[in-house]
Amino acid sequence: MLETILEVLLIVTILMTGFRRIKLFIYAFAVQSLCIALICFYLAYTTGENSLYSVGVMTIFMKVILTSGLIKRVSKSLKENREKEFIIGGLLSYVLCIAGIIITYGLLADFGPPFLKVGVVLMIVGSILLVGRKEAITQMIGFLTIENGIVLLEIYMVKMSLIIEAGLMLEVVILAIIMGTMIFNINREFDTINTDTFSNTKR
Amino acid sequence: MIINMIFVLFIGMILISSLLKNIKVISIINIVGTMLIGGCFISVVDSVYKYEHISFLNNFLYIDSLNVIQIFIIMSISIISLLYAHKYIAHETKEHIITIGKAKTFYILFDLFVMSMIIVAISNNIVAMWMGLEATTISTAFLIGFSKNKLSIEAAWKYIIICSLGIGIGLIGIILFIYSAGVTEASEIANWTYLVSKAGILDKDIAKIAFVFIFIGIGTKAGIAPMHTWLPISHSEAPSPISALMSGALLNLALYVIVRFYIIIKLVSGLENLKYLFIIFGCISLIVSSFSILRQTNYKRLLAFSSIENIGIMTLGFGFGGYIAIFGSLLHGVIHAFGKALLFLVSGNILSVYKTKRMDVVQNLIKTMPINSVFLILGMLIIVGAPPFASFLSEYKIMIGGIHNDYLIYAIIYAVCLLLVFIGFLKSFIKMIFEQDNSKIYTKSDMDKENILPIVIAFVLVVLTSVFFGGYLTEILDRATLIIES
Amino acid sequence: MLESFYNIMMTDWLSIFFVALIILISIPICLFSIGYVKEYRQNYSIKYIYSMMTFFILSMIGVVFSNNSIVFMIFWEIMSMTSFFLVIYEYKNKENLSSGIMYFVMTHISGLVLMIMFALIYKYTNSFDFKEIMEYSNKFTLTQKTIIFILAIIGFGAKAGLMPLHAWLPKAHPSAPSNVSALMSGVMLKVAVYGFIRTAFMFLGDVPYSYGISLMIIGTLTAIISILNASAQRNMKKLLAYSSAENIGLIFSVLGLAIIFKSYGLNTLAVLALTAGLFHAVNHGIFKSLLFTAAGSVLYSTGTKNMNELGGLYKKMKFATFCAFVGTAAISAIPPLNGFASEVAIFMSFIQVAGKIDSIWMIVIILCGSILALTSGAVMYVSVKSFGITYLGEPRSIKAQNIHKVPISMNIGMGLLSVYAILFGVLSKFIFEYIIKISQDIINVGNIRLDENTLQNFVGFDIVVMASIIISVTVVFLLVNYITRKNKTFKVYDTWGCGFNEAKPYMQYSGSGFTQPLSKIATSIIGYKKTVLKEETIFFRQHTTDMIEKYLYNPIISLVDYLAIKITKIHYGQIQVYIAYIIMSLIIAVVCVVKFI
Amino acid sequence: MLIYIVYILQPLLILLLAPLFMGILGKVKACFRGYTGPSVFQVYYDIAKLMKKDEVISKSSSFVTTIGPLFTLVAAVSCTFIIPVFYTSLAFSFGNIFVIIFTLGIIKFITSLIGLDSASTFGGMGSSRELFISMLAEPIMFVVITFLFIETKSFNIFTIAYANSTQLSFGPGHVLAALAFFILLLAENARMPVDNPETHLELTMVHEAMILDLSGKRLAYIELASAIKFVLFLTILINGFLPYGIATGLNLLTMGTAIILFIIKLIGCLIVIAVIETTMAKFRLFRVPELLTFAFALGIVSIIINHYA
Repeated sequence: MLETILEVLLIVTILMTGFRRIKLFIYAFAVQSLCIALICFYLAYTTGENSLYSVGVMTIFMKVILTSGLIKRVSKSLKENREKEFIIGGLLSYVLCIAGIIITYGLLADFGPPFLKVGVVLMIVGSILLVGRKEAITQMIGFLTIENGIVLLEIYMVKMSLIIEAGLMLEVVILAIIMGTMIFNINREFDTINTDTFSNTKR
Repeated sequence: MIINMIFVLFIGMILISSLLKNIKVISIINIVGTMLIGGCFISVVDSVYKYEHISFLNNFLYIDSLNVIQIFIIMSISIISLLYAHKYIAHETKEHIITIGKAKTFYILFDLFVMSMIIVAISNNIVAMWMGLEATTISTAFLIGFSKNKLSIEAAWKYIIICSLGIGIGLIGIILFIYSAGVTEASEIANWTYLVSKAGILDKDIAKIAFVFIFIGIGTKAGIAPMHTWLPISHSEAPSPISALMSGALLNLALYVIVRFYIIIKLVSGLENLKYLFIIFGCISLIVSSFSILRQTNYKRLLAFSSIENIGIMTLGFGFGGYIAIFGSLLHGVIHAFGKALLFLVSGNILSVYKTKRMDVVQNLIKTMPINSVFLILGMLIIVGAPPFASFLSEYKIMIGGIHNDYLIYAIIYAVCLLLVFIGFLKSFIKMIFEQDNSKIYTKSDMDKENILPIVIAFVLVVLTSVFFGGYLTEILDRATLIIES
Repeated sequence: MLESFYNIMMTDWLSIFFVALIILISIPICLFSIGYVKEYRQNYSIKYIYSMMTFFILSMIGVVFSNNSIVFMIFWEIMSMTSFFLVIYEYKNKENLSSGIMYFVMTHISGLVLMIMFALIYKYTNSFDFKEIMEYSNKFTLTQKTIIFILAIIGFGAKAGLMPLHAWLPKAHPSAPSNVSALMSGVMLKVAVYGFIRTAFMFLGDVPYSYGISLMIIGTLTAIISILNASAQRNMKKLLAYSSAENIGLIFSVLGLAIIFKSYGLNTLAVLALTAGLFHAVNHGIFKSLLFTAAGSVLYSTGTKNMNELGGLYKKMKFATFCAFVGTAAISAIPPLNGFASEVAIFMSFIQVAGKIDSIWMIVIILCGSILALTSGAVMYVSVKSFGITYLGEPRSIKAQNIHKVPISMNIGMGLLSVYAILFGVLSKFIFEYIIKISQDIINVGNIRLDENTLQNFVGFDIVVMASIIISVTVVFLLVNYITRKNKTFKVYDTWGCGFNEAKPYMQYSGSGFTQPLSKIATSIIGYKKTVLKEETIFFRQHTTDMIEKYLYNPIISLVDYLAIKITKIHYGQIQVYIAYIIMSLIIAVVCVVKFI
Repeated sequence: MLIYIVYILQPLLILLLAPLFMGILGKVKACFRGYTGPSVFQVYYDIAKLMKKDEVISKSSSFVTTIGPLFTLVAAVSCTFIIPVFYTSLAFSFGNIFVIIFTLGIIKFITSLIGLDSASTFGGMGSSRELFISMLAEPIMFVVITFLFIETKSFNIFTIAYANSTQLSFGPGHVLAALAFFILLLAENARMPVDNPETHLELTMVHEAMILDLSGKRLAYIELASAIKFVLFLTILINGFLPYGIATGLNLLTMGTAIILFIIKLIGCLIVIAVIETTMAKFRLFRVPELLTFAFALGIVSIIINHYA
């Protein structure tokens, strides 16, 4: 059962590196968070760790519903609805993503459970999006993917009390809200969210 | 009991500044509130001075002489910034540059910012430290984008993306760190004191990688070299009180967090030459900032680069190790905080009179704003490390520490970079103050006496630090060095 | 309380000598500046210059008295900082600012190098206290001694104005007010000499002779190149600044000689060479500040420093001209005055080397001695030019004609200095014995019994005899003159121009024309360029550049600029590039840590 | 008691005979050139005439022209006191060679200032050239004194004369040093190859140009001072390098023979100078440095030969 969730998660993440339309990014992000929630439930069920149940519920509520809704509302007011040209071309980002996967599975082969490796892959894809795309909203989604990767990492490695888990989740959501409002400001000020218009501070 | 009082005061201030309408009243309440909090902390510091360290809320908060320095810096600079902000915000609202609502958000975010810094400073739980740092990023994001022009929005965006990415990497580091401490069931595994006592059993390889993640992650927040790129633009676009607070207190705080982890790592056997991480990154940030200072045309960006340079000096000091170098870098942290706050506030005054940040437009400052130009020169001397001030002593101690532990090449790079920064500062500030073209007539601006009180307080603090508060400061610095060094 | 004060201060002979020097020269200069500063009343603040001067003098005394390397460095930096604020005192013209900035940067370089040196000394001797370092002096290994010696030459040389690092001297002195430049060149350069003696002689103990030879060669090069540069200058204070660099070169070459003698074990000669050096330091302080104060009074009354616009100031400034005459005579080593006493002592200590050291280095030392003799000849050439062109002959421009009165305090200051010059010249025998005690203490030879003939060889006794002969012969001749003057009258008429009687003031020899033969010979050293312009009348321009600055400083500055441009490229505005930096540094750091640590 | 007579006699001898030797030099040159020329005592008559004449002082001259010439004569006369002419002994505690050379330097210093003082082009040109030449002459003086120091281990001219008088055979170094000092002598005293003392042709004269504006009593002082300086240089040459026959004991006979020998040697030198002055033409100003560097090279070679051979 866990393998199927991980396969869905991996497929969605790899697809994400190639997307252009922002709507697709939002759906992919929602599916990712859902899969993470399911992994939490599955782990809670198998290891009897009841704090993971609450983590799963929180991820669903905070990430899947709240954040995706927020990003959708922000993207509605934008003029462009898709990435026109990439800094790292579509083909190259796929190649990088594959290389990342190979390296993570090679290095961490005997280290931890499979979903740890998927978490690292999530982080790599997130950084590709962050570095390779021009639109501000895509950078935001790239950043949130990295946060999802960290959540996966954290589930395995750390037995923390509930408050800390809630705190981390809350931080990520607040960050998403702030980035949303900022994108809204950028759109109003520059009336485009393409970060090329930014680079006017050479010195 | 005192700690709850502090948090009650914080939350009270935030509520009041969100409810009331009149800006002047809000700022006075904020100033009084921060002073009260400062008062509470003084009593806390006394008890730390008496018996080594104290902890509250069943070991969730922990204060020893290392974070007493950070508290001292945070509280004094926030009071100074609030005093400056009182007239600054009143002036802005009067001329309708910003609405009342924005002024209120300014104060709310300011209090959030100070509160999160205090949380980072005194918390014992490393994840709580991380959350505090994250809270500082969140609260300052909008403060940087406060003056709604193209540049400040871009600065805010770059700030939020780069810093949250850095802090994300820091989080990975912290998670690896806890993982390397073994899967014991102890509930307070994430407490710093617990980790220090358990340093022996840390898994060496994972702890190594964890520390690198923490160093690079939180290093972005501290403005260490390759990760410093957000700092010049965000410090030059933020309003002056905020950039004073950030540059003085926040960068210091991030470095303090790194040093907290470094103390644990030092106890793990076999990881001694992790200090090269500090030295190499310190040298990179010295080189990058000193060469960029030479080519700056905007004086606030120049101050931002000099903050990077001073952080580089401190990292180098911690890297060199040894009692003298660490004492020097801690002292340098304190003196740089006040000096940089003083310079940012003076540049705020200059900005409000000349309305431009370009250095070649600002001329003959000695004639138009004599009081500010005197403080500008004094600030320059403090930051550049001229003798009557303690920054000369701290830089000299770091140099001695470096050469004493056989890092001759790094010491030479350090000396060259100090020289380049000195040239950069001298060329730009002396030109700004004394240069004049005889065609224009320069009148003494009446705005000059405006907003001088906080600058005077900052300078008094610098002088007191140079006199070591009559030996009181040496005692605290001494104990802090022993914590790091032993 | 005094006891605690006692161990803070460094009370050995060397410090006392230099403090005496500082106080001796500062008093007349302060007297002079009371009058001189009145000129700045309308556009600069007087309180500023007085407070800065007092800080300046106090910091110099602090440097000489400090016995702990941190306290030494603190006073050293305060000294350069206060002198910087004095150099940029007249900030109205831009040229002062840029030369002030260059000055502060060069002194900061010297400060940093000294910081490294003292840190190294702390590393070897594990103590900051000078007394302990002195006891430790013979336990340094050879490599440690070489490093410390090289750093000492660079550090103190940059402050004193030794050759490659002298570029600030001809820039800082003309832009500073004259009383400040008198103070700086008369006293501040000697503090750098004090620092060097303290490290090279007392910290390092006995040092191989190759150090002495390198120091002597640097000193001689400084002397010859700066005096050649001095000869081509039009600006009076620039000329004096270069001649200060020349005298500093002289002092350092004699110190080098003392090191050579010490390394060969000839302690008496080392003591005498060091005495010559110290005595010349005092004398240079006196006559150089006398000349600077004279230049200041000229600047005060005429408003210009350019010699070619001056001339004939004798008519309205009789007292200043007389003091300047004494100063010029002193600097060009005219017997009864102090310049002669120390210059001859230096030449004698150079010649003493003949026969005592039989390696090839003897010829090198004698060559250096003859080059220094050449420089002393050139000093006479240059100082006669600076005195003759400004004070004698006809005024060459309107500025030199209507000059306003010089206040009394300026004359008192100059008068006091010229009295010093005469006294130190005539009584040089007694001052010699006093300084010999000091240099014995420096070379810590204990009070060896100076064998009579080396001491006798020194010129002490002769000057006293010579002075008495000169005085008695003048008295005789004045009497003869007085008796035989009854029936003779003398008429005042135009100068005899071999029949040509419309001699105009501009037809006199100009300053640059006077030393044109010398600059023609030394074209390659001082970058001498002649241009002839044909506008409505034919103009002749000549221009010299400081070659060291052109071929050493400018390349370094352009390299730093090039690097700065390259490095600021890092802040290429794009946010994606910034994030790439972070991720790259993360990966590299992790890889390095895993591999190396 | 006799010693005090010698103290007085030696300077008196030079003071009185200096104009005579100049006259003899003029006479010798005249007979080389084939005309009888003025009498040997002509210089005495000139000085006496000048002392009696009225004076004209230029209106732009300062105290340097009024007091200066007197000081030059004082310097020259006081130099004669500390130079051995016919008697020397080791008892003389004064007489350092540097003091002599630098006191003679006063004459050069003051005459060049007088040149500048009269605000005329020729004065400036003369003093500029004079100082230029004497600057280049300084190293030769340094090297010659070093040579003498190597030979006699002392700076005192009396001990040098005493040591050299006892020595009979002189090495090649000694001859070279003497030749170097001779060239130095020609340069310092403005003799022919460097500067023509008789001419008043504006562009060639160096020494004469400086004192062009003087007249009457002051001109006499300067003339007398330069004559004494010239003879002093010659005495240093003679007593420093070939003091054969100089009296070392105090009895009258040896002193008498020493005086006669001194005069003979001096006249010999004058003849050599006269030969040079009549045969050679005046060098161009920028060929003089070559001559002086040649003399400097001679000095250096003499030291090397003497020391290392």
